Amino acid sequence: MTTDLDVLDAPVLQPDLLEPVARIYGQPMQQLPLDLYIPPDALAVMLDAFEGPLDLLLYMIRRANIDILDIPMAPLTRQYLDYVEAMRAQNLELAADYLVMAAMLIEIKSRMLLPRPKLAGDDETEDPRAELVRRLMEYEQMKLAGQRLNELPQAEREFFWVETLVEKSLLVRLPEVSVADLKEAWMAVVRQASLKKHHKIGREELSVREHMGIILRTLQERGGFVRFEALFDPGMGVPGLVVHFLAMLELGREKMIRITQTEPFEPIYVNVSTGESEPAMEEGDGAEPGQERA
Amino acid sequence: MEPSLVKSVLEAALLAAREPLTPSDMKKMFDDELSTDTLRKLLDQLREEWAERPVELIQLASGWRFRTRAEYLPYLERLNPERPPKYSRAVLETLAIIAYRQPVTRGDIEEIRGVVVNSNVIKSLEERGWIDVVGHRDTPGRPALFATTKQFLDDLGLRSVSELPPLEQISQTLELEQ
Amino acid sequence: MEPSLVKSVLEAALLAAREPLTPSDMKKMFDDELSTDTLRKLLDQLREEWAERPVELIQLASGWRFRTRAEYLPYLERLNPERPPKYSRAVLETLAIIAYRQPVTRGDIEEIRGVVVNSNVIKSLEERGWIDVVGHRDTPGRPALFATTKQFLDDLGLRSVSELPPLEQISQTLELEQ
Repeated sequence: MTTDLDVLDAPVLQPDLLEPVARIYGQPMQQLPLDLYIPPDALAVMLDAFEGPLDLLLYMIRRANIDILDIPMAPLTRQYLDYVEAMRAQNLELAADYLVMAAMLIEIKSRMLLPRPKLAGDDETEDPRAELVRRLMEYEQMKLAGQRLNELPQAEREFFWVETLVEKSLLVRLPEVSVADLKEAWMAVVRQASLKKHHKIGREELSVREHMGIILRTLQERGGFVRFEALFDPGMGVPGLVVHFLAMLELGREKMIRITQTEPFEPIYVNVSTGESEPAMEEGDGAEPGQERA
Repeated sequence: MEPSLVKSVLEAALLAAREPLTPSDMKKMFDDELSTDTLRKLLDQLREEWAERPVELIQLASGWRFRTRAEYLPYLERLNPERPPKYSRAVLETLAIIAYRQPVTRGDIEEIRGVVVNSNVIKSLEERGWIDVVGHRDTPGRPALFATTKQFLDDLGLRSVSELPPLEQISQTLELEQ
Repeated sequence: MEPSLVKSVLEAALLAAREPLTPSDMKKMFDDELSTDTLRKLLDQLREEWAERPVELIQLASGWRFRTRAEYLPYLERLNPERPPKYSRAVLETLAIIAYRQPVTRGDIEEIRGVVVNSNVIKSLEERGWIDVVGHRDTPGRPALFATTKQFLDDLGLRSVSELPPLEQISQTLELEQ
């Protein structure tokens, strides 16, 4: 009879079980025993190595190099029952699945002894082993597929995702303002101010105000005195020129620019107010630009 | 916008992404003014440009992402002592059945494996985000149907289930003397 | 070990790192067979090589890491947009007054709003490039005159100030409300 040590030493090629199949007395058991016969001592640890009765059967079949399509049911069943009996004798907690399989094997074996009924309209008879073979083959396929899946490179195991630092604080996020926001803000301003004054501001005045800015910007860019005509761009069209002219008058009235002419028919010059003492062209009435008293 | 700038933006986004970027994510960065064709062309160019570098741009089930090349694992693994769990055979077989036969019920899995499936096996795969319940079979008890997720494919660097390793032909007898 | 391979390993590790890598982390990958000097030299080379790319290698207090350059953040932001910050009421009202009543002095704004205008309000609008000083009113103190800029119009999608909602409409609305 083989001893445990013999079991450990048995040089068996087991390509689809790469990891220790079991540990016996703390020693890894790298290979399964050569013999179809498994000593009862090894049985307990071997039970853990199998994923169930299909796995055990498959091992027995593959181990003995049996043609899976022509399984000799009698020896296989006997062997399997021997294992089950040995496990029971050792009071091992035997999963019900093993007993179900035992019953299935016995049933197949006995049906093999009976004459097989002909299938309707077919010369073939159904092999009682067909279902078992189908299950064994499907299980083996999935068992191998599980191993292949495990061999695929896996994130954080064989490779790592690239993830550079994003420092959101580096992003200057400017508040957004919509035309509607502005309108609403303006309405709030007017609502407050209307408690004191009545505002009457027209659309045209807004254009005048825009042109006031344009004139001031032009004067600033060019610096010093600019000829009156030079501030007009004929491309503005007649309405544009009129608005531009009104803007210039308004700027003069509001003391933002100075318009000078040394003598009649001499060129008219415009410059930004310098703040030096000068005769006021028109006395302001103190009203805010664009505002008129009600 | 200059194609070279578009490419740099794509590169920056893909290098920084916490998860794979879909084409529609990427288009969003350009206010959807990037055609699918141009995007595809630029991604191919990027992949090409990175071909000789230690990280590679790959297309996954849920989009595009950069990952380190396999040959750097021996060095990089010294930095990451924490690794994903090593799965038992029970888990791997269950995963294979779900991956190759999806959608399947727990009963289907038990039928194929010939043993009762431990709840922890299913749970560990669910917690990893690799499988989830995609429906219920209309049989008594209305058992849950499990399928693999995009995350499963992403984690294995695959674009679709069809890229899984093909199932092996089962030989009638095992060739021991190979 | 070839310096170029060491550099590639460093590059892969730094690109994949979730946390800054310290010199001792990096040495660990090479079984501590890398001198501090060599490491430093290789990191400087890497930084140099990435100078023109959309991510940069930076040294932080806790180590080295690749970081997305700031100029690409506006694009990345579109992937996970956060709500933009809001201007305070004071800023919006000041901006509205300047837009509708330009050119105006600070005194004008204060008179209309009935409160003192904080310098920061004006400054933030100037820094944004939305208002600027177009002149000075010829009154004591020569106060600056503010007007809106072309940039303001561009940012709000307007061609001219006259495209702002007309004020008659506003006063009518107000009258209806009252």
